[in-house]
Amino acid sequence: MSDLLTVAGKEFSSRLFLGTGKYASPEQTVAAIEASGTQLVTVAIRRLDLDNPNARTELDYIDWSRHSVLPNTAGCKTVDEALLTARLGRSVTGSTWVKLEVIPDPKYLLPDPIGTLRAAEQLLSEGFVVLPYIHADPVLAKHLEEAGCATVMPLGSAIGSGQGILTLHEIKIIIENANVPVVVDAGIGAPSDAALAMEIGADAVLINTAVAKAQDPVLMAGAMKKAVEAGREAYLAGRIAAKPFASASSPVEGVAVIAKSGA
Amino acid sequence: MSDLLTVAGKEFSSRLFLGTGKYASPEQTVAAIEASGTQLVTVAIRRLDLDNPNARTELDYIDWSRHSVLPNTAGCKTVDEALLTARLGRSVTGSTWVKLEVIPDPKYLLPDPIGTLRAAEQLLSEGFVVLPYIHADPVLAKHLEEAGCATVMPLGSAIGSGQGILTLHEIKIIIENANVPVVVDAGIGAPSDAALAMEIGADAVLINTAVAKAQDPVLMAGAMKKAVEAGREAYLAGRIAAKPFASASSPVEGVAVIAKSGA
Amino acid sequence: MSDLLTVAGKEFSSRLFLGTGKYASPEQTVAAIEASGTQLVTVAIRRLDLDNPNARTELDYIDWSRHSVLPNTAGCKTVDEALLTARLGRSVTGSTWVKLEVIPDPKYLLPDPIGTLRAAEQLLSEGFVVLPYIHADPVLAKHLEEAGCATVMPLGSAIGSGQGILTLHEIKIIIENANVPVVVDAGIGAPSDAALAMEIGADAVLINTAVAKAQDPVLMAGAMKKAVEAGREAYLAGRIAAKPFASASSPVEGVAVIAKSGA
Amino acid sequence: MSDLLTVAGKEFSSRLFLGTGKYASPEQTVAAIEASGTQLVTVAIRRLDLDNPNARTELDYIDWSRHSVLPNTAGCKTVDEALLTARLGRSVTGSTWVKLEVIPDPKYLLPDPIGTLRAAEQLLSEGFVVLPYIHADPVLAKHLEEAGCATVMPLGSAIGSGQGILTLHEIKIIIENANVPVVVDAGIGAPSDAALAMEIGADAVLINTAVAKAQDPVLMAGAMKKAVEAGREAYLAGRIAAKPFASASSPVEGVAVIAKSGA
Amino acid sequence: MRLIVNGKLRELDEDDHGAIPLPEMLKRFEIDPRLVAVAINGDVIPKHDFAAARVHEGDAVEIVRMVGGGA
Amino acid sequence: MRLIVNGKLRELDEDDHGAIPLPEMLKRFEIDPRLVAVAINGDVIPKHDFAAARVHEGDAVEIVRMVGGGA
Amino acid sequence: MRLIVNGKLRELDEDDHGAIPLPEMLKRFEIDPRLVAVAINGDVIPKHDFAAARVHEGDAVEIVRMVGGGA
Amino acid sequence: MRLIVNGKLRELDEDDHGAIPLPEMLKRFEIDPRLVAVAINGDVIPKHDFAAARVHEGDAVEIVRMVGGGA
Repeated sequence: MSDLLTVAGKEFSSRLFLGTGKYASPEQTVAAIEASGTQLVTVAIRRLDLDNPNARTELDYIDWSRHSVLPNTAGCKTVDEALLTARLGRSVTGSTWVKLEVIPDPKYLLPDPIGTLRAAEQLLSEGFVVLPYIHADPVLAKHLEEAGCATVMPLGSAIGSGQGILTLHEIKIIIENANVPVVVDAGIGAPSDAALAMEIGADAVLINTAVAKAQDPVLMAGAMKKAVEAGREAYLAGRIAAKPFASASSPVEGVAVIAKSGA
Repeated sequence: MSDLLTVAGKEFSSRLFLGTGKYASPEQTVAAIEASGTQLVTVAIRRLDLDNPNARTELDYIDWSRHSVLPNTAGCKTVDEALLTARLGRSVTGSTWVKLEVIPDPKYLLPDPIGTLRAAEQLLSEGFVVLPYIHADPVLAKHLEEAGCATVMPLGSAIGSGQGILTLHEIKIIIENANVPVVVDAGIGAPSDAALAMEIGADAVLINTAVAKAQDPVLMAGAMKKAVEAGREAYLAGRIAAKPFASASSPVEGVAVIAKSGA
Repeated sequence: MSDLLTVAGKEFSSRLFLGTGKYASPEQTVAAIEASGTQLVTVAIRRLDLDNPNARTELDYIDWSRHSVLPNTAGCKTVDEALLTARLGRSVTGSTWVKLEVIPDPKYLLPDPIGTLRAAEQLLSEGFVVLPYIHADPVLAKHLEEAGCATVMPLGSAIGSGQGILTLHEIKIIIENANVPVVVDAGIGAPSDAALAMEIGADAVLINTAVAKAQDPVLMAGAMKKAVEAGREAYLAGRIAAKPFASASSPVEGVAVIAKSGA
Repeated sequence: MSDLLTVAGKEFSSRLFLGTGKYASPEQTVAAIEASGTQLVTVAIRRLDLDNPNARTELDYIDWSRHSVLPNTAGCKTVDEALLTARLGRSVTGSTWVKLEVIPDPKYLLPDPIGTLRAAEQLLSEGFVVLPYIHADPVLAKHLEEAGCATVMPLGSAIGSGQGILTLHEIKIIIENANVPVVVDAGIGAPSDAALAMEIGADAVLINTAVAKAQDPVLMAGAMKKAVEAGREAYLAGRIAAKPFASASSPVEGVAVIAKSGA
Repeated sequence: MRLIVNGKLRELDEDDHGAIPLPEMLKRFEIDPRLVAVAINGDVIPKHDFAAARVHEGDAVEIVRMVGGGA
Repeated sequence: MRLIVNGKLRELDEDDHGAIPLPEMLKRFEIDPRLVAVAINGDVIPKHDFAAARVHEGDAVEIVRMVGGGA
Repeated sequence: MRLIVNGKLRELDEDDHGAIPLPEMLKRFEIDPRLVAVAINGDVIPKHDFAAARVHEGDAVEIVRMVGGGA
Repeated sequence: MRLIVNGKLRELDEDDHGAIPLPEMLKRFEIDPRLVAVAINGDVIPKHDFAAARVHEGDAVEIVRMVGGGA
């Protein structure tokens, strides 16, 4: 079945975007990426350690011919920080794509709707392909779509919290109204969360912590791959509606009855 | 990875049990069974139509060399009806296994805890391998296990309702206490439900309506297969714990800052 | 508004039944009972301390002319223990009412459906008014009603856990089918839980830990009183149905518009 | 117990704000307001019918000496419409308070975070006391607080939908961070929803449809009054924490046991 | 001979012993014995006893097969 | 004089200065000034300025009152 | 006389019939009969039978009262 | 010459024009230009402008690379 996701003209057969943070080792990072089947991996942009400028990182182990890179602005608390990091990310990765994050709050890492829209408008004017990380606010999502963002990336719950899709209702509304791909980002803790996001019509999910911090990240990466595919296929297959009552799955008539001889 | 489920000494590599009711055609039934990868299919026992005794049914199309059969007592409202149907099922299928259902209530199809235990005890004394369908009552589950049942099959929600795992909390307790396989039966509506059941440690799930009545049953069967595998692998891989707060997946230190020339 | 609850011929204007365990002092117990407005309080039956046979307990402080007593069989793991404790309770309290609990499991304190029905049948034959504590199993509830129990008392969640009404769906079915009062027992943690139970049509709720272990038990007792009344009144008042979409509560037409002079 | 809510220097003993739309008659409106005990009622601003300029409305029946008025900008899709309606509302009511709504979307009536902040900043500069209706976005709430709004009014679910507090998690975060009163607005369908909002620490709730469209609005108004008080008192009383396990509320030791004569 | 088969009255010619062997009865209904199970007056007849089993006047006979079903 | 009042075209006799005092206009519509707010061409007229305010040919006038509403 | 009272061995002087009336036993334990229920060897003694009841060597006696409890 | 590089004060010998070509600066830090991005005083230097870019006394220089990260 050909069922490709298109973001800003680029086609993806995998609907699982994977973060590259928090793994125990570079080998584990690479193995998890392989097991996940992802075609788009996010990376952060950070200062080089001048005392150890040639230290290799997990990213040096990735086969970049098979995975597109999505630099993010994680850690940026203000619009200006996000703009600088986005521009540096474009320069170092050679990609015009950016996962835009403007996150003033350190405890829940919730994004700033005002700052995110402002930064998105500026970056779009500079030719970036902007994938903004947002609260699951349908009106904000529409503003960002109308500004020209390539996707909207509403959160399911707090980054790295693994609480799942607490914003299910709002995300359904975002999907109903969106004319760009909707990527559920943040909060996914288990395959059932990823499958649920896809079942309601999300175009993709972005996962990092749930894979990287699982006891067996590589096995979990494969599980997430299957779950995303299962959820997408269920969306295409058309699930049954939930009903308040039961409905027998065996014939109601024709059960054998006990009868004694009439003789 | 070798991860076999053993029920009454029989090994299964697939943890998805599939019902055979409600499909649109025999061809669809067979195709869905194939796509699901199931190794155990449930069947009902019903009176032969004497006016058309040789009519073929969907079951005549199944390759019984590759799928074990699990006759059920669906439709039986009393202990005596269930005993008769179980015995007839053993005779016609040649299998001593029985999915025991004693269901007095037609609206929600909820099982009778008292009648189910009584019928189970009788059938066990007759050498049956009993897999009882029960409400998610941990104490009842323990009674049935102690009586000698091969599994317990608690419901997630009403049969065919597609409401998902409304009894999540109780099923977790059943799994925590059980020394026999726990099979979540009834209520699964989508792959996310099946994955969730497996993630919390269920040994298998039984699905019928969610596949048979999907708009595309064969595609949904494949989705359920992936979801069950994803949920099982996540259980083995050890999911992250849900946390009330966020946890950054990019390094917190080293974000570039804006500074103008000090000159 | 006259809206009386009748249990076994006895009328109650308060639909809040209160337990008397776990308070910090007798004074607190009495004050909480007063604040709650309850007319039925549960008590446990325990061995007298022979070394201190005349020690007063909280119960000596209660004005028994204004509160009916409901002895329970808490702590009984078997049918025989429950029968003995019920009979002792009848002897010491002079009441034929008994809150029947047969609870083999110490961790979750979940009741035994089989043992509870058997004990209920015996106690009913001895003239007891039986109020059985049960898992929220609609078929079991019907068995107990048909056996002659005065009420059924399904659990919302584990005793003392304060998890609220996890069994909402099953309790709705019990209420739909019941011909005796349905009392939601166990699990209520906050007034919203109590109100919810009453809103779906429960006839009363039984609370102990959520009041006794609150930081201010007397204030919480009053809060529970209001919540039970609020939930009951809402049930009688007929709540609005939940809708997936919005519905403006201000007129849609007639908003003032900005228009500049046409001159 | 003196437990006053202070908004912009005005004290309220009632924490239930009531809308005045959708009632069947002026008499019902007034009776519901009385039953609710509210001290702050919202009104909409609409064009006068020039063909019937002196028609009385429900509002002519309200005793304005006992209820403060809160004009809203309901129906305004843009910042400019909201500004005009706010100014007209101030002129006609004589109150500088405004319930600010900027709602571009007619289907879910979800507020515009960008437009709401812009309108709030303008109205604050004109001396208004601004109570903005917002999505449950903690960062947006903080922006509005910092701009000088008197409260933030996050939605529980869509206006008039009666779905309850779907945004519970986000509202908890808003409350945790807020230095102004948090009023849960929209979505409350039943007393249990109102109680829950207060239990988690909301300072007040605003209700309209759940009362006005109940089968008996006056009875429901009284139920909501009790529920809001119950929730507030529970918040002050300190509810028990939810625990995954049970905790007996009767003594564990001292159950009578059966023993036959040792003679 | 009158039988109640699957809840319906059926008339069959009996043999001289006032009975009909089960295989004979199944044959008359054109039923493949391998595909069905049979209960006579509530007692299930094991397959290996089909040959020896007989139905008599007034017997209540249940003849079942397996069909698609889940729960 | 033609005005747009609450979105509808209205014809009113003007005074000799080609204008109408706001109180006069409200009087002609039989409107109690205490119960309404007025905006002329998008500008809200404070109550204390009603007496001095005038409407002119082509003005867009909004006259509102409060009605029942919640959100 | 040795009794098991509430699970503990107790020694009491018996009367000349090798038994003790229940009221006497309660009196020796300084127990107010109105506040307790009593079972002897698993059988609950109705209050109105207290006067006639007797305990004997080796009897297992349960003496209970009501205490605070919910579930 | 003193520079602030990634937030830390650094001393480098300047050339005779009181500046240092960016490639030269990177070379002194043993940094592979292909793996980093550079901003001088908040302005990101495009890769193709590295050759022409120079740092001067007091400049604030940010040198970054990509690292593992998700959100």
